[in-house]
Amino acid sequence: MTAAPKPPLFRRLLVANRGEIALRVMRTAQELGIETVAVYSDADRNALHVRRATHSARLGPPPPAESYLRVDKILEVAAQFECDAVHPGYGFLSEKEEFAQACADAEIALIGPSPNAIRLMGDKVAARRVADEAGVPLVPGLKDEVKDPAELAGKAKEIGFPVMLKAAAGGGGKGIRIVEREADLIPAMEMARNEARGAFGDDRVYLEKYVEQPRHVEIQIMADSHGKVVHYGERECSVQRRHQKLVEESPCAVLTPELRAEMGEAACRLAAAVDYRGAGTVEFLYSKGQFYFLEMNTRLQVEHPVTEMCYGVDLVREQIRVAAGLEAMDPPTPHGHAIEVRINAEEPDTFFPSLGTISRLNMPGGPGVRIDSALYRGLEVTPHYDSMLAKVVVHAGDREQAIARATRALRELRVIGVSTSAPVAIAALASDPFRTGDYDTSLLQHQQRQVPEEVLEVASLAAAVAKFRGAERLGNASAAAAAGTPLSPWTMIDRLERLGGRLR
Amino acid sequence: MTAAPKPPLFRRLLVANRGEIALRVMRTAQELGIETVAVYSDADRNALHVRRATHSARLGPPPPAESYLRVDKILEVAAQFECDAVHPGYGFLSEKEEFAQACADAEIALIGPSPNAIRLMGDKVAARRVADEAGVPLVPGLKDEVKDPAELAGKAKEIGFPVMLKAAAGGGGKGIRIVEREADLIPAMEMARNEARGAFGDDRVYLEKYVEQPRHVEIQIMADSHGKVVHYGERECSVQRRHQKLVEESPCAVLTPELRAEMGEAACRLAAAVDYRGAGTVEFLYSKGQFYFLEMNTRLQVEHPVTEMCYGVDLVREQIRVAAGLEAMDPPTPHGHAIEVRINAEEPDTFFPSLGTISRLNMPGGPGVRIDSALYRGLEVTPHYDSMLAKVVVHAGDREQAIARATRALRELRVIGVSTSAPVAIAALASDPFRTGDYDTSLLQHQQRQVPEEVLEVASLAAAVAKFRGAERLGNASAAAAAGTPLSPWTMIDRLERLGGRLR
Amino acid sequence: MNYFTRLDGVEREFRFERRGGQLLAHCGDRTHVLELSMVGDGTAFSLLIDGRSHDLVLELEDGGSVVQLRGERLRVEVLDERERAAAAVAGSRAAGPQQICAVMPGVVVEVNVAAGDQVEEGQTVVVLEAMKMQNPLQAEGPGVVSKVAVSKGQAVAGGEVLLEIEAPDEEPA
Amino acid sequence: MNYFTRLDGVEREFRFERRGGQLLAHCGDRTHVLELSMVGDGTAFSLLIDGRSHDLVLELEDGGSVVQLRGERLRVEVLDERERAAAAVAGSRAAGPQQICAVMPGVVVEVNVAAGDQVEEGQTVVVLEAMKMQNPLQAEGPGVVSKVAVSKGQAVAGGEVLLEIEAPDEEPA
Repeated sequence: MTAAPKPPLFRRLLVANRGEIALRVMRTAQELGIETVAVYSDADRNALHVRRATHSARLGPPPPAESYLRVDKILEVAAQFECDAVHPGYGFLSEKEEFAQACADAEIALIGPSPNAIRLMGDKVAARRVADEAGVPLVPGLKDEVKDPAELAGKAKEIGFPVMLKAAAGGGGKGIRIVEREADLIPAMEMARNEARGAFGDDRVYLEKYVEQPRHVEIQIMADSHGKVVHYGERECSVQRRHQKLVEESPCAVLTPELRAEMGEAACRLAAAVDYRGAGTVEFLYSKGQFYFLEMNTRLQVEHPVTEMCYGVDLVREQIRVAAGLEAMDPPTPHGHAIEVRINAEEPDTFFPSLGTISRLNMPGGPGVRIDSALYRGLEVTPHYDSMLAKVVVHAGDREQAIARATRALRELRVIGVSTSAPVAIAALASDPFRTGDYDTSLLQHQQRQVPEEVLEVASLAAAVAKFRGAERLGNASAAAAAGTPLSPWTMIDRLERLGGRLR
Repeated sequence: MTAAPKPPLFRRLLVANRGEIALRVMRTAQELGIETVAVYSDADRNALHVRRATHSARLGPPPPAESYLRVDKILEVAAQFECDAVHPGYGFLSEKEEFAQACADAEIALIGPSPNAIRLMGDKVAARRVADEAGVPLVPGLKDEVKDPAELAGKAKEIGFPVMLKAAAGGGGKGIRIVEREADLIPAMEMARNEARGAFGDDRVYLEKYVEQPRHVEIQIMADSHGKVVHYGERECSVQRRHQKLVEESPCAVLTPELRAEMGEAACRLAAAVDYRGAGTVEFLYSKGQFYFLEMNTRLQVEHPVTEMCYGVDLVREQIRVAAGLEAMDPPTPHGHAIEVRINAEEPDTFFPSLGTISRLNMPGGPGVRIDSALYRGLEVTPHYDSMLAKVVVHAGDREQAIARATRALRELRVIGVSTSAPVAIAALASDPFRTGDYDTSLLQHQQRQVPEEVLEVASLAAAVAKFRGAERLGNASAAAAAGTPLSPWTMIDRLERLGGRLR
Repeated sequence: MNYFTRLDGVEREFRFERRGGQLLAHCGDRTHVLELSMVGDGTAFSLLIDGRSHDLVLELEDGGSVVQLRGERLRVEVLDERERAAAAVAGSRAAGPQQICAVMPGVVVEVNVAAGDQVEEGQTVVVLEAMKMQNPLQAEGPGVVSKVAVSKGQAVAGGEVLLEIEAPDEEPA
Repeated sequence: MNYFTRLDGVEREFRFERRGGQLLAHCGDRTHVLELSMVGDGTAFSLLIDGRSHDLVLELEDGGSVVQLRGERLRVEVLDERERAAAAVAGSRAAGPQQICAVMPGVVVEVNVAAGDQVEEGQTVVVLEAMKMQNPLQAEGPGVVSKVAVSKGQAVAGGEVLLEIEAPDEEPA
């Protein structure tokens, strides 16, 4: 520490988030010599982001509305610890104009865009208008919200079924419904409004054409405060279940260099149109050589690591640099292929959330594997927050090697205590459409996941031999156990194995 | 699995090693679709390499001579499981000519060089002769072993003290002694001979000039069976304690492009001179713009991941490819900076091995961090094998960022149950010589490691408050505890905390 | 003593035997050499079957185990000979009504049926909001709603029975 | 009740107090607000000191704790007031001879001294081979070898006393 280090870009950064993304941000801050302040709800007192931060402060009870969404409390903590910057992560307050404004009012640097850019891009109706003006192609649809059922039905017929209903305030796949037939339109609209009101406190929903065999392809951009906007190519995020991304990759297997350049330029034009600053992602639907603007996410994406691995950059570092007024770096030449797999606590067949306490954990490692995880032994997975617990990201020389590496890494993963989405991802990576690159957002709907016969046989044998060993041990030990309450074979096996270790 | 995959390069690979390197090799084999066979001693029945392999077979009791060095048993297992290839890892049989010959006789492909190349480079006296003939500069010293004490003393005086004594069969820093004064020469020689006999079964020791302020810089080469030899630049491995590497980096902070090219060409010339095939490392002493041949390691090095991260390649994949007769890939352009830190089970101040059972584990993660580890909760660290348990490897855009990242990663590391070398590495990375790049192999000898004052204060406070909480709980609980044997406060705190979790 | 396992509707029969220091498993006409070793605290095991390596976690439950293996989590019923015979005697058709349960704690945002309603297989009967998602719960087979235990807006615990559906007495034509 | 800790030769004194739902620590003229939470199975803790976050592992031992914190592993002696008073009374100079112990299981490959030999501080007295390395064990201070408990080639257990060195009665001039 005696070699005079450069003064850090900020003195102390409050990370207004939880889980893997809070850790992710803190890691870069630490590398930049910036102190970190974690905030936590009572459910997260022992979370890694709390334990790894320089300072930590409680916000309130577990529900987000009483903790991670409390702008007042967060700014109070920022003031108490004399923070000069705040990173919002993704979700929670990251795309709330009010929060950006409150930070500005408190003279704390928000690692993100201006309140105005957040407002424009956060309202999907306004965003489409801006995009249209900037010459970014749109999916045919309505630019304004339509509330009247009869008018809505008429417009939907005009555009042609299937159509989509999207919450104006939604994002990340949340608040989207597809309607196949006219008869389903009005009930679906009501359900979408209810969901939107519950999730975002804003029930506006708009209508657009449902593009068939669509791929979800997005462009990562970075803008500085001097008007420079650069892009880091694309990410393909078409492997989705329940409209939530599960596997992402970069580059997209079917994009030509010409289309990549065209999409990148369109994304940069949109960012420039709203005086954007910081990291942002412009999401497109891609179908048969055409691309359509979907939305712009005015924050870091969950899947940003695939871009980081291909370009060899640290996007959070870039976010912090441009927030401090430095010039955005010119993206280096990307190389190889990266794949991210989200590890969600959910039942692999129903996609229902899976709750429990993590009792055992083994994360993948080795060449080309990056782990971004909030998991620790003893973690209780509660229903309060998102079910995504970790991301396994791999990088390799080409797409085929990256698929093999991702599969290998997922096979090494052990998360015991909850079910995870890992088997679904393994099956998706092994599927013909994914391997050939010829897939779209419906990949997982068509996927018939089958547990391999060998796994079923081995599981059966293992369960049977455990019972046999229990009975055997009980027999051998019956004299010793003598008096007292009778032990179940399972208790016995457990106790005896603790002493022995090896069974033969 | 339905998209027709290419047939794998080999059908089934036996990995004749243990620990992190066995896992490392298996990972690449799995990615290449090659089945793996693990071998294990009784001490390793539950090791990760055994659990992660496709097949596993017992070799014998824990001592290496009865397990991992048993050529006969290993080839028996290879035959039993119909293996068509063997990977020796590093250490154990990896540089044994007999093993390479036995594999050749059994018509099993050894992922490594020919018996002849192993023999020539494994004998340090012969290796110096070959290097000299290939025009690779040598450290002034004796080309032949000298046993007669009087003659040895005479030669040492001729070369000038300090001199080094090196075991002919040694490697990886093992079997080296520095002698500062003539008086110490003969006793040191005897100790070196004893050690060499014990460790390698070969007591030949030779003498050379001890280069002052030397840096250990090595060149990674890869040669195919068609006579093509390529090199992957250098690794700097000067951070050593007890002549064992602790921290390695690439590129070397002080090497000019001209010197790098010169050293790379020298290394390739040497490889060509012995018809080398596979991965190899040519170690040089570097001092003040001069480099001298030290030795050639005819196997994968522990520190190969720093090269992999800079070049974006998988060297084990390349080893397997050239062993299968394919052409060696042309190395891509390297980018950024990589640092590896070895995590050894040892006392940080004395460097003595630390034995115990791993009770808690938290590995670093996030951007640019790669973990190669044999650690798992429940692992017993025994005195039978090398104390290196894991490697933390980082990659970043430049050297300064890589140092910050390595430091950050090491701070995230938790290995509970044994002491580790991590605090020594953290101090080394923070030291002025390392930060400026102006260091040599004596770095750790001069390092005065100091536990930060804050850590001492917090540890004291934590220990005191734990005792206070125990007494407090005991007081509160004394009525409930009533009869029975008295509980110590520590037992009480433990029991009660299990129920409560949170203490306030 | 033979052991019977049931998994994914498939029954398997095993017999174990110790011979010459080895543990053998017989299954049909196949015989396997087993080597089972516990890792750590007693739920993780390394199982070698004829040298084939399997890394698994085995949690014991009433009547069987939950086995975790290669990313899969499988509930395996295990009965020994005696237990199976006893089960066969007791085993009448004790199949009760189909129960729609809350898969996790949440809030009921919709109840689409009332007692007495006819439902089809796959029909959404309740929508439960949890973890920011609306989860539609569907009837697993046709029948008549016999009981509705919750109403819209009600918070429910994980595993709570929300409604019950009686299967039709006869198979519909 | 005050608590006294000793670490690296430095003694510190702490007093703890509960006030208004908070746990306070007094150390000299400083007062800190503490928040201590156990993680998992009872040896890992998250300790906030005035909001400063510390992630630590605390293993209890006779007379103190081993604390692991930021990669360091520190043995902290802790006595409360009463224990300290009792220790002061009992505390004569019970300093026995210097013991050279095997830091791990291994084989003695050299014994360089015999009973009665004078040794200097830092002098290598025994060489122990373990984990493929020769580990020279040195005298921690000057003295006279009073006992040699092992001989060359002998296998020893971890912690075993290999030899003892009596400190000189008076300080040499």
